[in-house]
Formats: sequence, C-alpha cells, structure tokens
Amino acid sequence: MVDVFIDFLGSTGFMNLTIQHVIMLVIACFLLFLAIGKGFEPLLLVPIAFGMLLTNLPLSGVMQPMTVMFEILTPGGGAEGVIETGMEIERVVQNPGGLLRHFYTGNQLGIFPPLIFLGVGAMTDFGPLIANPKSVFLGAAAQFGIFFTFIGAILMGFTPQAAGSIGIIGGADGPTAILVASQLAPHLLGPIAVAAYSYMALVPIIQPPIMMALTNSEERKIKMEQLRPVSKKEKIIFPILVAIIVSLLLPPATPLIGLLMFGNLLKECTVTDRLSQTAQNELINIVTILLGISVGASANAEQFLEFETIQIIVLGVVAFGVGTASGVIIAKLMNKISKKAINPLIGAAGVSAVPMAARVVQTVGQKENPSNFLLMHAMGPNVSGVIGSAVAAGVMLSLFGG
Amino acid sequence: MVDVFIDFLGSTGFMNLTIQHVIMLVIACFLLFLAIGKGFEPLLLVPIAFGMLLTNLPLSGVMQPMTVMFEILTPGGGAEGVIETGMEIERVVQNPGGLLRHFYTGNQLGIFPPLIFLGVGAMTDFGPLIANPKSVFLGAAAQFGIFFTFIGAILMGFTPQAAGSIGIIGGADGPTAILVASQLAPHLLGPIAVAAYSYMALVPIIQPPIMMALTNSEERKIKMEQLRPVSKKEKIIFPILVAIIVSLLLPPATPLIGLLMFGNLLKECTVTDRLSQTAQNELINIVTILLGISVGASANAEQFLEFETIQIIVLGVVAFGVGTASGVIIAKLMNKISKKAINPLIGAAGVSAVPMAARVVQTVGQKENPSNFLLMHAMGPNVSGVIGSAVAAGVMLSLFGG
Amino acid sequence: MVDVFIDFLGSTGFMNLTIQHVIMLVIACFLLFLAIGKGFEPLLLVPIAFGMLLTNLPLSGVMQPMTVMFEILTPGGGAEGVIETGMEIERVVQNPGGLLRHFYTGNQLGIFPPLIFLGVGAMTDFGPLIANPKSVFLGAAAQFGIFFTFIGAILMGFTPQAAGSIGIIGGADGPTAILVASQLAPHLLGPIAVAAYSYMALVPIIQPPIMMALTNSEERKIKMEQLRPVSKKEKIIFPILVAIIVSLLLPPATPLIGLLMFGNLLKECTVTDRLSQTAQNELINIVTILLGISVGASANAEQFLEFETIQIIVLGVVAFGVGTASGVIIAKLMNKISKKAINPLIGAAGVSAVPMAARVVQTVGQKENPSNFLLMHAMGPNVSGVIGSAVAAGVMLSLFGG
Amino acid sequence: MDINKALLTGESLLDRLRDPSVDMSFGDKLAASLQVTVLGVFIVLIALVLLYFAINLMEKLLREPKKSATNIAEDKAAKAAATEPQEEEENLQGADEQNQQELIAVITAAIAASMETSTHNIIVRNIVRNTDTTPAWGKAGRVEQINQMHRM
Amino acid sequence: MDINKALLTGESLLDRLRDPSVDMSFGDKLAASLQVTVLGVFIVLIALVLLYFAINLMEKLLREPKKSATNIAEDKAAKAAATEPQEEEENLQGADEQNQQELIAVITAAIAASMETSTHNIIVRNIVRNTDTTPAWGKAGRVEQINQMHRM
Amino acid sequence: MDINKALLTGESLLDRLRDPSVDMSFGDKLAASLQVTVLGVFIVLIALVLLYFAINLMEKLLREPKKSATNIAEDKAAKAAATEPQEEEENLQGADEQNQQELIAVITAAIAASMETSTHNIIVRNIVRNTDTTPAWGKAGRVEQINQMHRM
Ligand code: NA
Ligand code: NA
Ligand code: NA
Repeated sequence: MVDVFIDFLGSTGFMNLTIQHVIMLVIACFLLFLAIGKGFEPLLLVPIAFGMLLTNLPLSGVMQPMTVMFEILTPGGGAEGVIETGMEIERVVQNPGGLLRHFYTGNQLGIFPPLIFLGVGAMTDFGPLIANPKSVFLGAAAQFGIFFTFIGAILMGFTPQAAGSIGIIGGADGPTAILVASQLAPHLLGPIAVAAYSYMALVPIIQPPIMMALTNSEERKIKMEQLRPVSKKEKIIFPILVAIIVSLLLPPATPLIGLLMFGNLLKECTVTDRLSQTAQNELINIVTILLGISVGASANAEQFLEFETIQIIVLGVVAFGVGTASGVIIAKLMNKISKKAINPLIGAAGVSAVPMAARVVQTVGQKENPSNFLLMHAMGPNVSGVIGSAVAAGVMLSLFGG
Repeated sequence: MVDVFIDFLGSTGFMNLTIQHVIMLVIACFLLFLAIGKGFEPLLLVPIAFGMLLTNLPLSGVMQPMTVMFEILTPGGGAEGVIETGMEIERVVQNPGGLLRHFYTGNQLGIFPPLIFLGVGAMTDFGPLIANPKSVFLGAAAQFGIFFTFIGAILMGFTPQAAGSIGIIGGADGPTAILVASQLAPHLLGPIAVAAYSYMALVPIIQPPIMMALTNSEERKIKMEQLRPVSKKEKIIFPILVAIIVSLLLPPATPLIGLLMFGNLLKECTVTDRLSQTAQNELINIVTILLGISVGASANAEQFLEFETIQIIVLGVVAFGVGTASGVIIAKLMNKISKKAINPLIGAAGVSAVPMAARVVQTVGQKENPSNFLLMHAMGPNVSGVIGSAVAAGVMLSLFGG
Repeated sequence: MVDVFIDFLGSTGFMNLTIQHVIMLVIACFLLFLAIGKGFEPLLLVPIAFGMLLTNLPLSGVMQPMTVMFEILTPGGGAEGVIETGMEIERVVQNPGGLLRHFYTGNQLGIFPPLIFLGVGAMTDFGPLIANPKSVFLGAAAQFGIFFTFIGAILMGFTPQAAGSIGIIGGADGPTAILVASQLAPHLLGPIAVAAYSYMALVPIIQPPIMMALTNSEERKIKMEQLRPVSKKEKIIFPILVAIIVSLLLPPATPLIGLLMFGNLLKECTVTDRLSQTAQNELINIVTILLGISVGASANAEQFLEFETIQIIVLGVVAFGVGTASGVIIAKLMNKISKKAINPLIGAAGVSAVPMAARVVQTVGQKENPSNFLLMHAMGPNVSGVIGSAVAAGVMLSLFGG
Repeated sequence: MDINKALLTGESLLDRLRDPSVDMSFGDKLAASLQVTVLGVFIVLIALVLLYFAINLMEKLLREPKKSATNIAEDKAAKAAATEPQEEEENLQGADEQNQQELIAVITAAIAASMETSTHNIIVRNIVRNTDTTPAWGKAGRVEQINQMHRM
Repeated sequence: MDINKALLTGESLLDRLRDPSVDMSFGDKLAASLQVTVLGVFIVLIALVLLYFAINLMEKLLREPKKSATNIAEDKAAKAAATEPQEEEENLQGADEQNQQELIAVITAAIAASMETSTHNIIVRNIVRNTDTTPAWGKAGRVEQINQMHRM
Repeated sequence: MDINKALLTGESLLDRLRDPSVDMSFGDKLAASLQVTVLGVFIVLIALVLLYFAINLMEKLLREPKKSATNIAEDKAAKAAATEPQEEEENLQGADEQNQQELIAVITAAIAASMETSTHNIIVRNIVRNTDTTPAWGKAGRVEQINQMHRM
C-alpha cells in the first residue's frame, strides 16, 4: 500500500517540477498579467499564455505527439513475396496524443493563420488605400525592418529559415509571423509568437519616440487633403485584383493573401453577409482559441529558455523600430516629391498592427495640431502594410521553404 | 545577383501562366459577376468562384496534396526479421499540402454535404408536406429528369459513375450533387458543382416557359383548398419516421437523409433551440465557406477545360427541364384523378431548389389569377423533392459506388 | 431485370433487419420521448438518441471505419534493398468511412469532452466556492460514490478499465464520463453515456429521498450565513490557481481541468468576451451536436444489448446514490465540527450535475423552511463537484490508462 | 441487344455497365441505362409511397375530433383555466395561456380582415402554438428563414 | 489474500488487477479495489484540500479592510470623483462610476425592501461591479446562463 | 568574400546560405543576407507598385464625372423619384431611397455643425450608400469593428 502511494507521488507533477518549469510558469502568469491587467492584445495573449502554462506543467502531456504503430498482418510468403504482393498493415494507436498537439496540427498544416486572415479581411475596409494608392509605397517601405532584421539574425548565427521567421516579427502581423515560423522554424514558434504579439501590443509605446525623432513640428502639423469617396464597385473589384496580382507575383503568399481578400470580398459584395459575419465572428474566434492555446503550448521550457529567445526578443524590437523609421523616412521623401502634401507620420502606420498603428499616428498628429485628423489617411499605409508583410512572408517561404 | 533575379522571375506565376489558366480566371471572374452583380446563389457561387480563381493561379499550390514519407527506423535483423517482428516506421511530412486541399478533405470524406443538410433541415418546415401527403408523388415525379439524363450521359460515353453524378444535377440540390460527384466522379466535381448551383440560380428563367407550355390557362387558375393545420406532434414524429423509412429502404442515403431529418428534429422539438440555431447559422456558414472554396478549387484548368464540361452543362439543363416537365405532367394527371383540385403548376416545384421553385410557382400562378396563393401548396412538392433527390442519390451510390 | 430487383431488395435495410435492431430502434425512440416529451437533458439526449437510431438502421454504414491500403510503389532491389533504402508507399482509400465515425474521432482522440468543458467553464461562476472554500470537502465527499461503484464493478467481473469508467457515472458529469470511457473502455461508451446523462436528468427524482432519509427536519431548516462578496481579482486568479494545482497533482486531469479553467478565465477576465461568448455558445453547440450523435452511434445492437448494459444501468444509479449520501453525511459531520452552521442538504450538491443538484437542494430546503435560500450555498459544493470528478477521472486514467 | 451473351456468362447488363473493362454496343448501353432508370424511378417511387402511407397513418393515429376555430379557442381557454397550478410552475408557459387565447381572437380577426374571409375558415391554433414556445430571437429567425434558405 | 505470492513476485495487488492475464480470487479483487478506493479518495481529498488552502491564501493576500456597504459606496464615490481624467479616457468606464454609485443606493434599497432586511446587511458592491463591465448582450447571456448550463 | 569559389563551384551565395552543411565567413554571410534584402525589398516593391498601377487603372475605368455633394444628393433624389416601380420591388431598397436623401441632408448638416466646416466639403454619398444595404445588426458590427480588429 505504501508502495502505491510512493508510486503515485512519483507520478505527480510536483515531484517532476524543475526550476525551468517554474520560470516558464512565472513567465506565463506575467503574460496573463500583461494581457488582463494591462490590456495588451488580450484576445491572443490570454490563450497563448494559458497554453504556455499548461504545456509547462510537467507530465501533463498536452503536447505529446500521437504515436501509431503499423503492424504487418499478412507476412505469409516471405520477405520477397510481401514486397511483391503488398502487405496488409494495421494501424494501432498506442497513444492518442495530447489535446493541444491536436489543435497544433492546424498551425503545422498552415490552416489556422489563413483562417484568421479570412476574418481579418472580412473586418477590414480597404477604402482608404483605394482612395490614396500612394499609400502602398509606405506599406512597402515599412517592410524594410523585416529584411534588416534578417541580416542581423544571420550574423548572430541563426539559420536563414530562423532568421526569416524572426524578421517577420517586424511585419507586425501575428498570423503571418505564426505561419512563417510554423513552416520554417517550428522550434522557435513560441518565442516568435510571443514577441510578435507583445510588440503589436506595445505599438503605442515603441512608435511615438521614433516618429518624434525623425520628423519636425512643421511636418507633423501637415494637413492632408480629404480622401475621395470610393465606390462599392471599386471595393468589390479591389480584393479580386489584389489576390490575382500578388499570388501571380509570389505564389507562396497565396493562402494568406487569397483568404484575406476572400474575406474582404465576402464583406464588400454585401450579398454574402451571412458568411462575412461568421468569418469575422464565430469562425475567427474559434480559430483564435485553438491557435492561441496551441501556439502558447509550443513554448516549452526546453526550447523557450534559451539564449536564442532573448536574441529574438531583441531582434524583434529592432525589426519593429526599423520598420517604423523606414516608413516615416519614405513618407518624408514622398512629401518632398509629391504635389499633394503628405504628413510623414502616416509612414509609421505601414508596419501593419491594424488599426493600432493608425491610431498612434492620429494621436501623435493631433498632439501637434488638434484640428488634424490623420486616422483615415493612416489607414491606407496601415492596410497596405498587411499586404506588404504577407508579400515579405511569401519571399521568405519562397527562398527558404520546402 | 542577376541569376537570383532570373531565378525569382522563373518562380513567379506570371512566367508560368498558360492560356488555359487565363481562360479559367476569366470564367471565375464571370461567375463572380453572376453571383454578385446578378445575385445568382451568391452564398455558394462567390466561394466556388473564388476557389476556382485561386486554384488557377499557377504555382499557388493551394490544392497540392500532402506528401508523406515513411522511413523505416529499425531495420536490424534483415528482411525476414523485419517482416516477422514488425518495424518501426517514422512518418515524415515532406510537404504539408495546400490549404484548399485540406478543406477539400471534408468533401472527399463526405462530411460537408451532410452538415449542410443538417442546417437545411433546421431551416425547413415540412408542414405543407405533412398537411398534403400527395405532394410526395410530385417530389418523386420530378426526379425523373435525373434518370433521363443518366441515359443521355451513358449514351454520350460517360462512365456510369460520371453519368449518375451528372444526372443528380437535375435534382436541383447542390449538396446532394456535390456528395455524389465527390464519391463517384471526383474529377468532374468542379463542372458538376458549378452547373448545379448555376441552374438552381436560373430556376426563375428555366422553369416558367416549360410550365406555360405544358398547362393551359384554366389549369393555371385552379385554386387549391386551404391546407389543414399540422400539430407540433406530427412535425416532431415526421423527421424520425422519414429517417427510418428512407434509410431502411436505401442505406446509402442515410448520411444525407439522416442529417436532414436530425436538423429538422432539432428545430421542431423546440427543446434544443440552441443546437438548431447553431446548425442553421454558424455551422452551415462555416461549412459553406470551406465547402464552397474547396469545391471551386477542384476546377483546375486541366480538368475543367474539356469537352466533357460543355456536355455536363448541356446535360444539366436537360435534366432540369425534364424534371420540371415530368413534375407538371404528373400533377396534371393527379388533378384529373384526385377529388380535390390540384394546380398542375405546383408539380414544377418538385425539383427541389427550395424555396425558389415554390416561389416561381407562386409568381406564375398569380400572373394568371392575382388572387391565387400557391406558395404553401408548392412547398409540399418542393420539400419532398429534397427527399426525392436524396433517394435518387442513394440509388446512384448503391448501384455504382464502392 | 427481375434479378436486379431481387438484388436491390437484398440490399435494403428491411431485409437485413434483425430483432436486435428493432429493439435498439425502440430504445432510441423511447430516449427521444424522454428527451423531448419529458424534457430530460434534451440538448444531449436528442443527439445521442438520434445517433443510436441511425447506427442501428442496418447497412447504413454510418459508423464504418475508413479502410486504407498501403501499396508499395518501388519494390526494385529486392527485400533487403527496400528495407535499407526505404520504400515509397501509396495510401489508397478503399472506403472513406462512415460520417458518424469521422465525428467519433473527436471522442477517440479526447478532443470533444475538453471543448465541452471549455464552454462549461465559460458559463460557470466559481464565486460561491471562493466565498466558502469549505465547499471543496463536500465536492470531494460526493466522489466516494465513484470508488464505491468501482469496487462493485470489479467484483461483478468487469475489467478495472471498465470498472473505472462505470464508476465515473457517479460523478454526474457527462463529458468526464465520456472522456474516461472513450479512453479506457470504448466498447462500453454507449451504455455509459446513456446512463450518465439519464441519471443527470433524473437528479430531481433520485436525490430527494436520500436527502430526506439522512437528515432530520431541524437540520434541513438550518439557515446559512450570507456569502461574502468575491472580488473580480479573486475570480480571475482562481482558475489559474486551480489549473496549476490540480494539473501538478494529477497530470492526466490536465485536458479537462485545464480547459474548464481556461474557459472560466476567458469569462472572468472580461477582456476576452468575444472568445468567451463563442466558447459558451457556438463552439459548445457544434461540439455537442458532433459528440452527441457520434456517442449515440457507438451504441450498436451487438454491444448494447448485453447483460453488461443492465449491470451498468444498475451500478450507475448505485454510484449516484452513494455519492449523494456521502455528500450529505460529510456535510452533517462538518456542521457538527464547524463554528458556522452548515445545512447538510448542500452536501448532496457535491455530485456535480450543475446546476440541477443545487436546485434540488434549494427545493428540498425550502419545503422545510420557506424563507430558506440555499441555492448559492449549494453552488459551492456543486462546482467543486465538477473539479472533484475531473480529479477522480484523472486517478482512473492514471491507474488504468495507456 | 446481346441477351444470349448475358445469359451465357450469367452477367447482367447492369454488371457489364459497371465493369469498365467491358465495351458495350450503343443498344446495350441504352438497354442497361433504361434498366437503371426503371429501377431508379421505381425505388424513388417506393420510398415516397412509403412516406405517403406513413404520413397518413401518423395523421390518423394522432387525429383529434375536428372543431371550429372558435370552439377550439374556447376549449383551450377553459383548459388553461382548469390547469393545476403545479403544471404551470413546471413549464412556465401555462401561466400565459389565458393571454394567448385572447391573442388568438385578435390575430384571427386581423388576418380575416386583411384576407376578407369570414373568421371561422381560419384555424390559428397552430400559429399561436408556435409562437409561444419560441423566444423572440427565434421568431425573428423564423421570419428571415425563407429568405435564407434559397441561398444554401 | 495471497500476500505471500505478491511478496514473492514483487507484484503489488494493483499490478495484478491491471494485468488482464492474471486470474484473481474474489478476496484479492476486493482487496485490490479497496486499495484503489483508498488511493482514489485520498488523492481527490488532497487535491481539494490543496485548493482549500490556496483559496484561503488568495483571500488573505487580496483582502481589503472590511467596511459596511454604505461606507464602501461613499468611498467609491469619493474615489470616482478623485480619479484622474487620463484614467477615464483609458477604460471609458470611469466616467460612469459616479452614476453607478447612485445606482448602488437605489438597488440596495430595492433589494432590502423586497427582502425586508435592513440595508447594511447587503453588500451590493460586487453586483454593480459585474454589471458595469459587461455589455448589454452579456448581461442577457448571464441571466440565461444558469438555465443553459444544466443542459450540457 | 570568396567570390572565386562561388564562381568555380557555380554555387551562388544564396545557395550556400541555404545549405546547412556549408560554413560561411562573416563577410559571406553579410553579403548573402544583403542579397536577400535587396531581392526581398525589390519584390515587395514590385508587388506594391503593381497594385498601385492596378488601383489607378481601376479608378480610371470606373470613374464618373465629379459633382459636388449637393448636386449628387439632388441627382440621387431625382433618380430615386424616376426609378421604375419594378426595380423597387426587386431589391426592396429603392422605396426607402427618398427618405435616405432627406437623411443625407440631416447627417451632412450634423457632421458639418460638429466639425465647424461648410457643408459642401463633406461628401456623404458613400456613408449613406453603406448604411442602406446593411441590416441593423450589420451596422452595429461596423461600429464595433475598428475596436475588434486590433485584437486579432
Ligand atoms: Na506589415
Ligand atoms: Na430534387
Ligand atoms: Na462530480
């Protein structure tokens, strides 16, 4: 009887708890605090942090892969015979696998991030971009951070697959970062996802100093011309056009861009409201729960508590900063070249992080000139930043994938 | 460096675009125009057309199958030994597979169409059929188009599997057509799905001339007796009864009829409103998105741009027309035999296409006699047509499946 | 031609119907009557009964497993060569498998029950338990029924795996019973699920006599002190704490407790309302439909119509009764020891069956003393009973699983 | 039609149609597919005839003696008044039944007025039954339903 | 109970119960299953005792000095008045806090009246807290919740 | 940068970066990753330049002659009045168009007042267009949308 109790004690998580596990649990709780107490991207940080918590409870087995054995049923006729005639194999499940591992399959197969994009597309209004197509250049400029960070990561000794995935953090787009990391560097998915979402939440803290440093008061006061109205027809044709052009140029970006634009088409065509509503509500919520908790669960102590994680955190903020800066700088240039005045602040919105980056632009601009409304002007670069980082993701997948 | 750019150019879709791809893209855009601009069944044509668009962007890989390699881990002991003791095999994913291919699995395994039927069942009121059980004969008659077209397709040289799938287009029931085609003739799924949904949308154009040609003004003016009220008890027992009878008679129809009736029971029993609401809203919407885009994605240039597709389009409209005609003719016969007057127009509603076919009957009838309300009378043949085509689908699966 | 009709007749379910099938269909219809006519747990009994109906329609094949053949593509080089170099294997689907079998996979892999718990967590208020932590002892006491029944089942000749699964019926928690049975004794899943949900529905009939027999009128009249208010902070920290403690003590309980507490955190933190709403509405509804109909479908005639089923039905009610009794007895003891008065009736709520058991306590208490409001006091043991039976499930999985 | 061959081989036309390796003449194909058609139409008909009888049987078993709408309304009002209080507590709906009887009168009158027919041709029992067991959002759903359906 | 055999083989009763190839006597089975029961009840108890202490610890760590309902209401009103404007902008809820204090008084009075108890026995702080962070549809959901739960 | 070696082997820097078995010097790594950067930025730019031209092209093809807001409002009111009755039946929205024209005037005035600008600087055509094709719950969704988006 005593043996039985000792056996039991040995099978508890308490007896198998290491200091690494404890550190991870503390990190998970800290992320929960940031998400709930400070309101940092709670819709994704809460699931991610909770997944991180569950996976670091020793022996919980929530991320254990399914193990299957194949048994040969008809060995008659000897080796040669079997190979000639084929053999009947029985699939025996030895271990059904952990719950969060099953959810994680949706990331591994690249299913969840495009479904998130479907919902994002159904929520996004590309009107400001259509009204001011020059915004695309700002959306392109801000992706420079991605490639700058790629260089840094390579020089720090990361593999090009890892470096590409880390760079995408600078795209300020959670689902894109998760898609690329899960395809190119699955062992770094945990830190990359955490970094990506943390920095998206920190946009209002990271961006303003960079924006202030690179612009002078006169520039920040620039008022921009009212955007032209965009017709329903244009809004319907736009997603079809973008899906075709971007996918033709960069085939690996098709799942992301294709579903983003599909969601947008469902929204804009107005005759499929049922589907658009489901895509932007229940479907995205279900996928967010499953994606979030399983992405968090990929951050186990063995892989997370590495020097690499700190490097990723540092590289991520660099990527983000460089992206912001290059957006602002290009906007300044365009302001000098263009006939119509362009407020350089809107370049900062090119990093994606829709619609927070655009809001930051509005806030910073209004501080300088309270009658200045930059929100809609910043939405153009902002949504084109989403397209831009999907393209950058396609580049990385194309160069270093499969 | 120049090499790298040339390599990149070669990997774009632009350089791999063929004339076939372009034709498919034009067809996809035309279907989008029909769906959005003309309002033809947009809830399914928009996803189908967008899937068709994505799959025909060269190198997008959205329909690429997953490739897996099995590696033998423990070869020790020689061939004979391995075969006797079994071997440990590792499953290595070489290519995670395309996004729409993953969605498509839901069609291949026959999961999505029954889930659509679950939602349809939860939306359908079988009251008019229960109140006037003679409607079932009209629902049966209209299925004649299915078998007539089967003959035509066989004589045109199609395999019986393909011919059966093509015939089901005449059943005017999208999910049924998709289920049968995905089981019996997956290579024709694209054209069959497109034809089925197009003709469902064209009901108001295809049916009226046939209805006018086969009836005289007197017949079209016939007013029918008010339907008796149907008790809640009858509405609850009905789906259970239908599921049992039809599944016993034709086991392969069980998934379709079973889930149609399950959905209806969830609705009628009133104590499972939560589930009924989800079945007829979020669940059917999610499945519609996934089914639609992946069905469209099965229409790749190689398989779609064949003479067979034109044959299918022609056979489909024949099936539809013959179904309408035979429904009207049998209704005329029944009107002569029956004590109670039957307006022959309601026979046209037997083709399914709920509730559009019933609406067409209402419109045509009212044109002749503005005080005539045939809608509820036409709903009886209309919903029995749904059961009828599921039965016909069962016949095809039973004769030519597995 | 006559042959063809005879062939067809032979392929109908009518000709393959056995008396066992008929009995099962009658049982299914009786369960539908209980669920719809009597209102017994309709949200789960309707799907379970309908699944039972479909699976017992002969030849319907809805629970047929998918059969796959592996074909060796590259046999060149002889047996030894193949084993050394590996071989290319093609996976050929011979039979796509039945619809409900595909749904059933969600039970087999242990995915559906935790998702139900996610939704339950998002609906549950643990406030009464936090306000009165002594409730946990009542939630623990009521689990005694589980282990008492385990002894009985072992002595009746059940395997320990089966006995453990049967015992869990006494935990009065459907999803937990389904999870344990699907892992430990899948061949008994049908009767166990039916018994578990039937007894949950019968709480108002089973419990009161036991409660009356074990308490005197004075005890039933005891009024309890008003519960202290619980702060939002406590409610947020509680689910995190429980997930950590229980999972550390009993790792196999992690999926159930983890997702229960994750759902609760989504609810309590208020910043993830979108996710909480989806978890407690659409997601739980979808999973309930799929889980219910496939659990029912596991009750085929061959396995259900056994003497074991009757044993399970009997053991289940014993488990339930002993659980209720031990809850009440421990509550009586606590009332004697504790400074604050405890109404022994609330011990009965420890069996879970949230919130019906608590309502029964309220009703029985108020009959004795109309001014007595025990509902909130009974919710403490009630919700701690849910945790208690998840722990007991963990014990069974830990001792007799994998 | 090569019936002899079919007789000799014991293979039916249908078997030969199914077998992709068999080449069939146009006549054989026509005969085989006509066979499929006869069989198929026959099965569809059987299925729906069975349904026809099942529905009729169900109606007979569940039928109550017919009454005019006014009588039913009165009966139900009487029944509602006589219902024991316990039952009311149980389903929480009994209590409203009285009010619904009044509603029936109003609705009947309104429909009748708008359709210019006399009151006793319309039986509203069923309509009312439905409304009282469905929550408000269910009702809204019901109304939109017929519009949604054609789109699936 | 064949303890000797168990000792000799080194196999515990539990191991033998788990092993499907071992035939056990009725007594052995009883002993083994009693062992499972003791272990199981013990583990469930440990788990819930740990929870008990954890909840108590949590309460102690988070506890604020107790006040009567009226004091709390006043305090909060004061606090709300003193809140910096910046904070109000942040969560958009601070602005309503003043109104909610008034609501507290009304609700407290109403509940007290209906329950015929004196005002200071009821602490409504918590009730109000919940309502102000939940949107309208959330509230509706909360109300229906207890009815929904038993059905899962 | 060991260009000679690259030339000799025919392997590009990029190929060597991709190959995990090749050890590269710091300089080579820098060169290779600069190459990736140039390529990447170039592709992103091409993609977005293509978009730029596509949007401009689309606008030109779809452009209507520009009008001031008031004119548009008047035009539309006139159009709505002239719409054939058949069209109204078809989409069920035409009937409301007249009312919406009045709404435009009100909204324009309201926005103008709150922003202290003159009426004709604001083009409300688009705003109105959106609202009339979206059901009420859709509108609510639209309003919450910008708040929801940042959370995904
Ligand atoms: Na970006
Ligand atoms: Na049909
Ligand atoms: Na329990």
